[in-house]
Amino acid sequence: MSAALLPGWPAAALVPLPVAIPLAVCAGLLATAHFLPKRLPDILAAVTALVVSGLCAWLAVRAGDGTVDYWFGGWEPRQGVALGIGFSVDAASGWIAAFIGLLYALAFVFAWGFFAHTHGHFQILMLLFLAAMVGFCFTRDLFNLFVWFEVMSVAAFALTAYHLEESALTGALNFTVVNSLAGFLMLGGIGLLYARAETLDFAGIAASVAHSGRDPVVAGGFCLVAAALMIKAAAVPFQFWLADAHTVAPSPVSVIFSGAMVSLGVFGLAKLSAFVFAGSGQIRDTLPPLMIGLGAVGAVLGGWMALLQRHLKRLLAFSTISHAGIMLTGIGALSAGGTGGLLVYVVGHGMVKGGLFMIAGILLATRASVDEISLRGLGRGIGPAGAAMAVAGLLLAGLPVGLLDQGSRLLHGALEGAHPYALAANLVGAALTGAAVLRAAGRIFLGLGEDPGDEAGAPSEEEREKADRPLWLMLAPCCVLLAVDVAVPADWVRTLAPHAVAAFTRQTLTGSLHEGPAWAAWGSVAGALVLAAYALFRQRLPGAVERPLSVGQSLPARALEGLHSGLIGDYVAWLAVGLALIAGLLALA
Amino acid sequence: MSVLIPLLFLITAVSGTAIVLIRDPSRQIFAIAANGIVLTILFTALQAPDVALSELAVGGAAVPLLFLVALMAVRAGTADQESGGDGR
Amino acid sequence: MSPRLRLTLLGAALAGLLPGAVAVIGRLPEFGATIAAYGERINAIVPAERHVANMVSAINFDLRGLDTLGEEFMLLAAITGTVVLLRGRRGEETTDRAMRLPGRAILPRSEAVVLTCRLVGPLLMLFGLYIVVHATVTPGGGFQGGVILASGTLLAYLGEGYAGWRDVVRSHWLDAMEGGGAFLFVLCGLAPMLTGAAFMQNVLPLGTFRDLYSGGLMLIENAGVALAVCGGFTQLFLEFLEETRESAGPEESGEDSA
Amino acid sequence: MTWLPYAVAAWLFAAGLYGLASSRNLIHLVGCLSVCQSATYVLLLGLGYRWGSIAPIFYDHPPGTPAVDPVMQALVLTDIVVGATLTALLLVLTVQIFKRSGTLDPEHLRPIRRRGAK
Repeated sequence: MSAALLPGWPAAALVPLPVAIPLAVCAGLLATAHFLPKRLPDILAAVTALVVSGLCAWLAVRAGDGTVDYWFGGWEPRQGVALGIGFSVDAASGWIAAFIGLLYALAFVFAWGFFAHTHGHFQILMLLFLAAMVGFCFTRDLFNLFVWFEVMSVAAFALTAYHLEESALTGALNFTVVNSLAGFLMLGGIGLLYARAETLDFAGIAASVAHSGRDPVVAGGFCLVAAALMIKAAAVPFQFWLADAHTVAPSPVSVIFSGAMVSLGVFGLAKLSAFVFAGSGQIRDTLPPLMIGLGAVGAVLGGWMALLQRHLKRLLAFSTISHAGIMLTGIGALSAGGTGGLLVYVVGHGMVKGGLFMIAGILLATRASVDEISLRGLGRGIGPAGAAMAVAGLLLAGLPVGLLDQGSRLLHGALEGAHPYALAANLVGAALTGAAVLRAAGRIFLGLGEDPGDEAGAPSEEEREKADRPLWLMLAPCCVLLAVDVAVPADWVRTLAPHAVAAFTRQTLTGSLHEGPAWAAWGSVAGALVLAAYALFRQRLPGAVERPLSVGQSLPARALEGLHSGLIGDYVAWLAVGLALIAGLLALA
Repeated sequence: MSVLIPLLFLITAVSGTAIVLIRDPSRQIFAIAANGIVLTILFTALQAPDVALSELAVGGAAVPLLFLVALMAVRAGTADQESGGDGR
Repeated sequence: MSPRLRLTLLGAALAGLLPGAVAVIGRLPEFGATIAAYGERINAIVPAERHVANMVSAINFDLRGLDTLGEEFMLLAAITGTVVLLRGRRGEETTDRAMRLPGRAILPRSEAVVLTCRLVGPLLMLFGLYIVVHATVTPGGGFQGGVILASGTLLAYLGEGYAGWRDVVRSHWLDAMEGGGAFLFVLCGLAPMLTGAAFMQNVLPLGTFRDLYSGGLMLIENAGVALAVCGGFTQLFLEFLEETRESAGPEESGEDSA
Repeated sequence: MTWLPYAVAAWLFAAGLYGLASSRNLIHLVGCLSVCQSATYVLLLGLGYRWGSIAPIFYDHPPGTPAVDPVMQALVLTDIVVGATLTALLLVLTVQIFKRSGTLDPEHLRPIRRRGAK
């Protein structure tokens, strides 16, 4: 649409703006915030995010079947060798960046006035976070990717601890230590790849990787970089930090964390494995067992853990682990359908999960709690939020409408033949997380489920956020997210996806992408409904049926909860285990 | 040079290990500052004067200072607690 | 997990990684034998194209200027975060009382300390300034110089005492300095776009090789970085030192920080 | 000798991980994280060095003299900034954690507690 309005403009000239504008606004805010009126940072931040979103969407349209390339400082490649840093915008990266911009704009609206007396510091950190994410999506330089990765992390660390409770601080500390290690691993991997490829440009590295055959240095570089991105993407066994950080962060920040940051880890991994490392046979052989194995385990484990929670934000955090696992299986499928499904899924999941965290924030603000059991029946006065939560729960479970469903159908199609177990794990994960959300919605807004099951023993903590915003102002962005997820025309996505995937992976591709069976979606929705109904109406079942079920559920539950100990030392040990796992699979491939 | 550089690498390994092994934070600060200086010398020997200068400013001065202040803040808190001050 | 189990797990994982590490190290280019083509190319072409002697500065401010922009804002994020996290509870008000540890004698600052600081402080700042302006010809640049300048202001703290320092250094001026420096840097990226050039393209006259005024746009970017880093690090030191003060009144509760 | 810098880098990273896993004091833990980071400095600068080359500053030597890799140095410069920012943020978190909970022992801290366990 905007392409028609501005036909003559060279698209390439605007590539740096989605990164530069938020940076300029946040530097300006910092310099002058002391003197600005109170509401201005809010307005400025929301408008900036919208402008970024619009620019990215326009770039995505202009990228079309190819890419829009841009070389910073005018350092064009000479004799095919890159000298400076380049951005390369393909349709998929552009649309994902546009979605991220929209998510930020809505998060700013949601947080309206919430952080008013902090001299715009909240907005400054969020805008930096936004700029880093857009840079991360667009860059075609490995070290530049690392820089944006780190800016993203540093902004996220500070935002997590914003509440300054003991729990928030400890969660932020675990998050910081684990993600700093991710940064160091990534830098180490960059060093190894640079030693072999002698360049930092994606295309240059890809060419060198394709020539080098079975080379331990390339494999080592991949191992370190992949581990770093999998830490960000909260893949098992690197997932521990996520539950801590997302639980304690302020809800507008959790919207961004779950909606965009985690999925960007998967996005980065997909880009690198499809573009940079595609030429290495060893890595191609490693990806299916690694990504499908860890992704499937993550999908089920995260879903199960979600079902065991009573702290609403922690429940949603575990469901994000589950959905990140589902996305990872898309990388492991090694097909255009898998990649396409994953990219659509990133956007759909971000919208639904962002909406859900907003509902948690609404409960925090209006009912001063996020504890599912103590909130039982208290949601009756805010029915629209309950309806939104139920819709979001059904969408998470796989209700066949909207972007999220289109993403899952593509993923199912890619997994159907060769990896039936991964398909099953995806369905189970979706059903479990959907069931957890539906159970919470039923309990909070309908007052059902007076006899809580295992979730009663789960950790929880009292928390509240300021109740200074009208309900509609908080509910509107949530509804916009869900509405966009449902309303994006399916045919448009269906025709766009094959071209976008071809440009994303820099490969040529013909035909449309294969979609999975229709029964799959209904199966996971039915599973979610049954599970949620069991959790809410368990006391009505005869004891002979109910008792063995709940015992069988409790034992693994306690063990899983014990694993997520919250101790930083444990997380570091698991990180080393995960690294060894990747290295082992690479050695065997 | 061909003896100096390997030697410096080994000293770096030792001074880094020392940071891990010295478990008392008030003594660890000295190990951190020493490691900063050792890295500075190593970087100079590796023909990286720019990096050496930043490491000297950051690793040899700014970072140990931040550690020192953090330690002082914690000590002040401990003293508060012992004297029944506002610490919890 | 018990600490012993955890260390066993870690040990097993590291032992599993060992053969991989050995294989990688065995196949890495021999130490000191050769350098990458990218670096070699930059050494070959940049002195002539950008008239600067210091290749590292040329990479930081020209070829890979975007990385430095990101790095600058990473610093800004960290310092903003530090301010948010430290101020959350104590608010923005400042106390001019020095911290007192019960049982520790209060020593007046000795004449020698004051004198040394008054002498060394300005010298250090002069040195920092030297490092900043010589970015394109000798080692150093905005970042290193900025940190040294910030240390110079810290010496004023040692020499003049807390109250005197707080008088000189105002927090929102530092914010303005930090934000302004970063803004200048972004502007150096955006301004060339108005002339039709690329983001951060070096459109200014390049000056003469080995001269103080060489590198064109790099000099302005360098000044921006120096300003931002100096403001940022001074802010960082200030907020940290504030932590060692005794709070003036009863502390407000953490709830208000949201 | 040819492998020494890389082995030192791997050793430093492993030592840092051991410190992180076994630390009983958060300030000590932050120090251990900086050891992990110094591993990356050593690796990158080790990869960028060449015997008999000058620093990549053509002030005293004319352009064209063999010099070491400036790219790695620029990367390490960024890395040092990352290190400083992380250290500052972590120390702030540590100080605040101590103020809230009165302990610096990571074994006694939980991001979220079981009901009634406090």
